[in-house]
Amino acid sequence: MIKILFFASLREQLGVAQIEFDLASPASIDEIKSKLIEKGDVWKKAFSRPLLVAVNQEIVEQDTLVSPSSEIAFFPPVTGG
Amino acid sequence: MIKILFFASLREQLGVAQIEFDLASPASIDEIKSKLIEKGDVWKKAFSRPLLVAVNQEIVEQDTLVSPSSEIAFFPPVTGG
Amino acid sequence: MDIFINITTDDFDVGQEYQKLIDANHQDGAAVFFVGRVRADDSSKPVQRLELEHYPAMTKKALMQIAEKAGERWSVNQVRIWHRVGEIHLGEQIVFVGVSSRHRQSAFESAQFIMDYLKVEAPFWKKEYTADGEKWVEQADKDIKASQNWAVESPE
Amino acid sequence: MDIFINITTDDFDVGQEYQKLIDANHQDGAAVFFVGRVRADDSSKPVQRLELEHYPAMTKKALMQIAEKAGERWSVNQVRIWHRVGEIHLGEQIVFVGVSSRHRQSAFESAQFIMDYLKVEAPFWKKEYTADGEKWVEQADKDIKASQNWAVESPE
Repeated sequence: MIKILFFASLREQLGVAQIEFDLASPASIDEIKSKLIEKGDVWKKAFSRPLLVAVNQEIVEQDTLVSPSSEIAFFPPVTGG
Repeated sequence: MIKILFFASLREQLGVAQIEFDLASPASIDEIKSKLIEKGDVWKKAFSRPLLVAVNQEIVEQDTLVSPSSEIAFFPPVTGG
Repeated sequence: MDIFINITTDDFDVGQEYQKLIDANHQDGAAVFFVGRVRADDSSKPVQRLELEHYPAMTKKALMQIAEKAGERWSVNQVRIWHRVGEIHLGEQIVFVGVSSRHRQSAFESAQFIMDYLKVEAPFWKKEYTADGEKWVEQADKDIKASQNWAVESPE
Repeated sequence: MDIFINITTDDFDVGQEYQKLIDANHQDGAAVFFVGRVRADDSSKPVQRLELEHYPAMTKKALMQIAEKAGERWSVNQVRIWHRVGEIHLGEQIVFVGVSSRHRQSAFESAQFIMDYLKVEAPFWKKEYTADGEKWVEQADKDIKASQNWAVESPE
């Protein structure tokens, strides 16, 4: 089971802040994205723009492998400060 | 009559903070320095190291012409802040 | 290096933050702080307030890493970062970054470095409210460039 | 651009100076300040106090020109400079430079520019007092280089 979080405009677009997801073996961020996109047009559109991804609260590249029980977060480019 | 001021270590070396000086016609900083150096060995030594010079409270180059009634100041490199 | 980080809805007092940076600290001759506030833009419908969202589990960790990167590059002795979240109105303070160091160049550069990386790596998102409604702020290209500049410049 | 300059034996309050910089100022999103203090050096006879001499008729004029040069190069709206003279003890504040601007890069750069030029153009001289006696501080080569760097870098 991995936990996937969504923030800011992405969260609003998807209408959900967090989902859980069965992951039997390690998968890449790209594979996880593909599975999310299957959830429908809203998801496909939301993931078509540039997003950052963090695994266990660290920003990572798209080809990073994610092990089950990780916390993944997708979010738009940050705008703090 | 021009007023010549000395600051910081230069003032201490010369033992004087200010002198007045007869200047009939405009002279360069270098000419004024030469006249000061004639005042003795202490003056010669004091003016042999790098000094800044200001005319009417603005830092200027050594070849600047100074008109009578100016305020000239000689001082070592500054160390504020 | 001492690092203090606070993420809160509360406002901060710049005088107090400065005091904490220098208290009992006699080796540092230089302190530099940055304060970012909600500013009015030039439009006829200026920003009235922001809503600042963040990723609570990650925010402090990300800021800590940025401060540590600054500490590896410059001899910085103290870093204080305060970032507000939630509702913040026009003119109010958003972020404080304060550093103290022996010398001024390292204090200036490390403070700017921390702000530049905060802008692209710390998980905060701003939504602006104007008379026209609400709008998520877009990341500025110049912020991406500012952080990239540090990668090519040689360290101290 | 508003410029405030104060040369005095009195100490300053950083919180108050910051407040004056941002009061009734809603166009500026960024404020950067520098504070320089008397620091202990690494020697066995650390500095106990400084005596700061200046050239009263020139000091304010020189600082004003430096602030104006910064204002020509960056869009800075407010500059506050406070420099103490006379006797200043270990840990005490010497100088405050605060600027406010719409954006952070111009605030950081103009504050650093002002400090770098203050170090080589403003007529202040420090004498250090240690257990060994008194000594005039020598200008550092890196301070000359720091100001020269601004001459070759392209403006904003």
